[in-house]
Amino acid sequence: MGETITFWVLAVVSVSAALGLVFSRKAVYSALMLGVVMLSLAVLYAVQDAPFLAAVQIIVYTGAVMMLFLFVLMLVGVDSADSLVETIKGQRFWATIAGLGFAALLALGAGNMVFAPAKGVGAVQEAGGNVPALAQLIFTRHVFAFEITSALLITAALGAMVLAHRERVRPKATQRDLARARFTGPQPSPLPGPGTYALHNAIDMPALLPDGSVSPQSINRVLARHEQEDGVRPTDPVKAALVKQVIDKDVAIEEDVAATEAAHQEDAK
Amino acid sequence: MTTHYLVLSALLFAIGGAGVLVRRNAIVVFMCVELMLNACNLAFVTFARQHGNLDGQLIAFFVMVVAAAEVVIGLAIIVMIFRTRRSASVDDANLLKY
Amino acid sequence: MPWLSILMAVPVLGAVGVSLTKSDKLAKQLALAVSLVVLALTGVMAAQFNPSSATRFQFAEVYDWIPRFGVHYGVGVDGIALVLIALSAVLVPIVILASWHDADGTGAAAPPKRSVKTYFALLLVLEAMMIGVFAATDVFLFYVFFEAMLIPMYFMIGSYGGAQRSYAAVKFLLYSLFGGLLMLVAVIALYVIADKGTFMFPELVGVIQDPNTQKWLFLGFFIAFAVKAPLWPFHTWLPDAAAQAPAGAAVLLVGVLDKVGTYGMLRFCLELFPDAAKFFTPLVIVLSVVGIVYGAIVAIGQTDIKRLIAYTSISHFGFIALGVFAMTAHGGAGATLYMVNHGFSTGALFLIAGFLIYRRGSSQIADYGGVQKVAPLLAGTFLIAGLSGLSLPGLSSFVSEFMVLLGTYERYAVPAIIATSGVILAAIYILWMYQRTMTGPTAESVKGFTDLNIRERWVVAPLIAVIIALGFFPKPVLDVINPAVDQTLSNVHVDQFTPAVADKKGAGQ
Amino acid sequence: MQSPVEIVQHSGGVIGVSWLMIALPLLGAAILLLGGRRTDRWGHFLGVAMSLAAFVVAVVSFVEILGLPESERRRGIELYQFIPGIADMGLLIDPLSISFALLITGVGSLIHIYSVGYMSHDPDRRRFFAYLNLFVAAMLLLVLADNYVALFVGWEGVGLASYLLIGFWQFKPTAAAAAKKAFIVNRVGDFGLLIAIFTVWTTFGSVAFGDLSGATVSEAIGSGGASQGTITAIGLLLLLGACGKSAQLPLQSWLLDAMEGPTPVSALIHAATMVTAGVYLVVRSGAFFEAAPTAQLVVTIVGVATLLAGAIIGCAKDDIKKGLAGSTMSQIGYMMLGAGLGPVGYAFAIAHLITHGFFKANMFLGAGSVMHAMNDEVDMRRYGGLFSVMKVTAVTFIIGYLAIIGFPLLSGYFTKDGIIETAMEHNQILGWLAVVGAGITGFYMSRMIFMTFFGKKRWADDAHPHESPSVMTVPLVILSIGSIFLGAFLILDNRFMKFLAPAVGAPEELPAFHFVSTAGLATLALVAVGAAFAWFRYGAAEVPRVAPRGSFLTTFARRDLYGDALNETLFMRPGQWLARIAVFVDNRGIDGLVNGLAATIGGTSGRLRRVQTGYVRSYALSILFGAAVVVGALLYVGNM
Repeated sequence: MGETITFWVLAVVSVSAALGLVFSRKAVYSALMLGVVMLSLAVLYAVQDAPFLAAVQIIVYTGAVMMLFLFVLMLVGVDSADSLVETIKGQRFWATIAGLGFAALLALGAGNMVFAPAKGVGAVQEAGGNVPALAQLIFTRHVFAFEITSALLITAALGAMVLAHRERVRPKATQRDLARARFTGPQPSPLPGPGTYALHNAIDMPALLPDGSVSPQSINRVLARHEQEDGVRPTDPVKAALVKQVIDKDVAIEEDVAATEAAHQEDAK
Repeated sequence: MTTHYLVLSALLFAIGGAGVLVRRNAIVVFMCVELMLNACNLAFVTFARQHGNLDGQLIAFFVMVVAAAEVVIGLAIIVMIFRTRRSASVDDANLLKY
Repeated sequence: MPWLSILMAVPVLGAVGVSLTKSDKLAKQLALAVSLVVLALTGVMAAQFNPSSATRFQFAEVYDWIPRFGVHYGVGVDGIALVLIALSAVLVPIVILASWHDADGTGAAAPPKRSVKTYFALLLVLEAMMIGVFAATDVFLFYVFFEAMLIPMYFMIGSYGGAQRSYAAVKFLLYSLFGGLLMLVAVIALYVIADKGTFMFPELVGVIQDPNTQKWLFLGFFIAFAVKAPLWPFHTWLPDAAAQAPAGAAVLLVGVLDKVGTYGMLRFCLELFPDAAKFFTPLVIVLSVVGIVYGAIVAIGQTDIKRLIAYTSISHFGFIALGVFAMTAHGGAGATLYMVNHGFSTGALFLIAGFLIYRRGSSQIADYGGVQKVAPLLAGTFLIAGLSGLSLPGLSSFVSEFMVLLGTYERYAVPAIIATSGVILAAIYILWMYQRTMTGPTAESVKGFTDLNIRERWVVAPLIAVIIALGFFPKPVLDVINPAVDQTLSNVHVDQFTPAVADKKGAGQ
Repeated sequence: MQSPVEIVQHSGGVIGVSWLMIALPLLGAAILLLGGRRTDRWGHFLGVAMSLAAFVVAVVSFVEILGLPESERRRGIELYQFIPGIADMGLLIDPLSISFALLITGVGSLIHIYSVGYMSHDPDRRRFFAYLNLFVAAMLLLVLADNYVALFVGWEGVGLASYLLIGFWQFKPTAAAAAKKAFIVNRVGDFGLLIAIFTVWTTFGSVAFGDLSGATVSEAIGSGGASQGTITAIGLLLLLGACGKSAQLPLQSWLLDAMEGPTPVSALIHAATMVTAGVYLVVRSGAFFEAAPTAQLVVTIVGVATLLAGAIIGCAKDDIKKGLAGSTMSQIGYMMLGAGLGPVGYAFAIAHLITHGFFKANMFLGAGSVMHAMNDEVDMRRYGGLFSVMKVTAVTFIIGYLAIIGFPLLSGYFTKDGIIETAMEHNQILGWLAVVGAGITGFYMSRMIFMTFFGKKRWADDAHPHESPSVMTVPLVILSIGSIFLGAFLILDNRFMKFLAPAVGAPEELPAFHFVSTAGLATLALVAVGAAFAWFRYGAAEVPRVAPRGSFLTTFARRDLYGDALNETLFMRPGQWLARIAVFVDNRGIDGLVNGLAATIGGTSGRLRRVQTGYVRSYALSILFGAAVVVGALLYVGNM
């Protein structure tokens, strides 16, 4: 009975989370939804006499893999939301058909099967429980596959390093180079630090120049956009104008990029 | 009960599959793939219990390991592509065609 | 002594040697030396051949190759195969000598310089393949050689040919592959249906009895050979390939490679599927006769020397196929002899046309005129080769054409009569070409021509000598061919020809 | 009726080495062709020597034959196996072949000698002699062969030699075209000959003359092994071959063009020897013709038609060589007529052939001599009055002329009248037509004489005619002597008929020669009328230097009875169109089909290629569909 309740609750939760994963516009939400699904599954594993897997699921998936996902999301840019316009003709329609059909087929297949009452893994676990029993299998019958997975993991680690490694294409800048770049550049003086003349030292507070005006370079664009989306406007009209200017510039660039993108896709067709 | 688990697994798998098809953000696509793998794992675990041996659990374990490796490499590739193309959309990487 | 294996091994080793040489000149000399060694070996082997022996395939060697499927490395020759191997062995040194500058990038058309070593190595590899395909007594081995021959030829056309070489090479390859794949299917089906667990030809003769099965398998083999030969209407690859290939390669292509088609008809189509062969004989005879007349008429209309020669060959292949499917002793022997003679006479035509084109850089007939005045030897030898092509008595082709027509007439009078009209058309296409290129006032562009040099004379002389010798005294070759053809026909179970008068007498008694 | 005797295998003696007749000139040709420029200085002497040597062998063989009893005068000589099982290379020395051999080597040698002078200025004289030797060898093989296949080798060999010699001056497009035309038209005849050989082989199982006697043929008809139709077909096909070689209707068109060759060639090949090969073939195949009256009738009809056609053409030609060529056609028509008349006719035909060989060669060489003197001018309208400047040529020419028109007691008188009378006995219509032909001969030959040797000088300004050197005139004299006496020698006392009898058979009752007969008198009268008319037109009257337009009949004759036009419209033009259409069909039709198929496949795959969009999601979609199908199939199978 307990299992049934757990199942139904978690089934509803995991399916809705999976749907959320697919349908949420923002990648971060998707990631979180995936976390929910994984956690639900971990519980379902536990319910099904697989405590070890449940633990591994939480540790490896929810802990490590999800972290990686989030990390990369942050790296790639958390602020970009997917465009909802489908560019491949018929893709969405056929994807729906295929998805539904596939689900229906599998579900039908599974539903039509008549199972004897589950045997449960208790019998094979004997004394010592799930983990030693698994360990015994892993290190006896499947030891070769296990060793292979270790090799796989090492290879993957190496591969990730190689892939993510950025080759230095020009010599490392010396102090002399930096100095020259600075004095030949438009601004020899250091950039104003946030809050140099500020009343706050928070990151959302732009720096003031010695004359008291706001330095446009110090406006945090991400925060500014969030604030704007939330409807928060700086009270100072000068600062508001500056913020708007920065945001507009950003939007213009984004639109520009989107337009080029669309043009490319148009070309592709 | 087994049937229920299997149907749930099937649903999750199909949702994951549909997600792969409709989402363009590579990272989200990846997540959907992970979802499909997890759905499979659920089926494995269910069958392990049904048949009363641990092989299903074992294979689920291996799937996790492989998935972990895959995520590492996959994400590294995504990062690399993003670096060069400033985009994480799978549709942008369409040069290998015709 | 494993003669046939040695004959194949020597050119292959030679090809390796040639490709390792340092200088182009050395490569040419080595290739020539190797081909001469092969010729000498062939001569020694032929001298030991016993035409009247009871064993059909002599110098036989059989080793397991893929025991699981009963595939053997099985080689051996009867009279038919022997003369064709001899043909290849004679032609290759001549072709090598003739192709001396084909890859150099010299010549009036100023073709680009290409790898000389590769060209000569390919020639030698091709020689090994040609010997192998005629020597194979294992059907599967035959198939392997049949297809493998395409590779060196493909590169020789595709890399060393004329302006449209890649089109021609691809067309050649696709056509041949199309036929070859049909044959592969038939070979496998033959193995499965015969259920003998072997691909050895002598053990497969007469095994397939069911007429319907025979028909399908026959078609599989026949189409492959008809494309290869080429028979009308599978012929359109030949003019392109022959016109684009360098002259030497064209000689081997038309002179030897295509003979595999007619050889295969005689050896495999007839003997393995005698009933089907008889069933399809009317069809094949119609195709042959159409090919003879059609090839000749199209040849008359050509404006390009090499294409013209290629079309004459299509006409001649019609004769050969006609002789094969007449299924009379004279027809079969004539067809086999024709294969040899055609190799020499068309070879001579192509090579001399090649010399001509090398001097002027154009294969258009209209670009020549009056060559006889400035290069009488060139013109004279060209005329002799051409006359052999129109089967003038006293030159080798006549004997074979006569035998083919006679053999056909013994059984199928009307097709033979239509085919005989080919002799008129042959006179038109050869002599008209000769008239337009060699006679008349000397064209401006031809004035600077030099006559044949020493090397070219050495190329032409043996060919002309063989053509004339076989024209007056074909007996040595026919003595080798006849027993083999009789053996073949006895496996086909056809009635011997008897003259009408003797027939009546026999009936009267 | 006396039948030909059996062939006896021969060994020893000169007959045993009679193959030298063929081998020596062949060797000469080979040496001259292979030797190249090195042999330029003495090449012509070698050619003459070889021809003379062959003549000597022929004469000695002839004497040996005469020394044998009549029933053993057909000697067979085995040389070697040519095509095993079908034909051997063997020679048959019998009265028929030896007569030809004598004519060929004899007249041939004279012409060789003549050519030494005639071709002395030609840089390619050596090559000319090589070809002449080649011709002699081939022609001897033709007449000496003991079977049809070997005969065919010689038959084509003379065709080749004729081709080479007509086109000897290859740089002249007309010569090259004429050579090609001669060869191709001959090939049409060869087509018939080949099929005749095939039919003989399939019917009798042999192609050797010795196995194909009249007895064999009638026995075959009797036993049903060969139907009458088959024999007639053989006869007609042989006749087709003969028509090609002997320029008989309808394959006559090449002979006039063949006059492009050097004049000795016209004399040797296109008058004396090669063109008579058709007559030889018909006579040699007498066994078939005698068993097939229809074929015989066709032979006579062809003969008569050609003799008239040739005569008419001869009337209108201003080119002296073409006039002679028309006359050759006409005379061979007579021979063909004779050859269609059975054993009596054979003897007269061959006798006429031999005498014609002499007087026609004589006239051709005489014409050559005239041309030599007139800077190679051939138009008779530019001659006239040459009698006074070249007496030897003129006299010998006039002897030839008298012989051909059948002036009493000269050669032509005996042999031609023999044919006409035999024809008259057979068929009145044919006989009278032959008489008419003789009348026309009287006209056109007289015209030639008057225009060339008499009347006013109409020479070109730079012409300085002179008598030819003796190396050219001596052969003329010898030939003219033959033209005078040979006919009487052969015909009187039926000498030739008796000689030939072992080879071709003879009637029981030999015909006596009537010096006075209706046909003979009528012939003489008509010839006289023709000659008088010619005198009236060309001797007494002024000959214009430019040919007048002439009546319809003149144009008709000038255009060779529209033979070329007919060939052109019926065969050449349609043939060219056919070739063009065939090339088009080949390129667009067959090749187009293949290339079209390839293009269709290419196009389809080009379109299919578009499925590879590069979008990984599309691929994923298809993978999912595939997976769905697999799952569905599994479920379906599982439920079964």
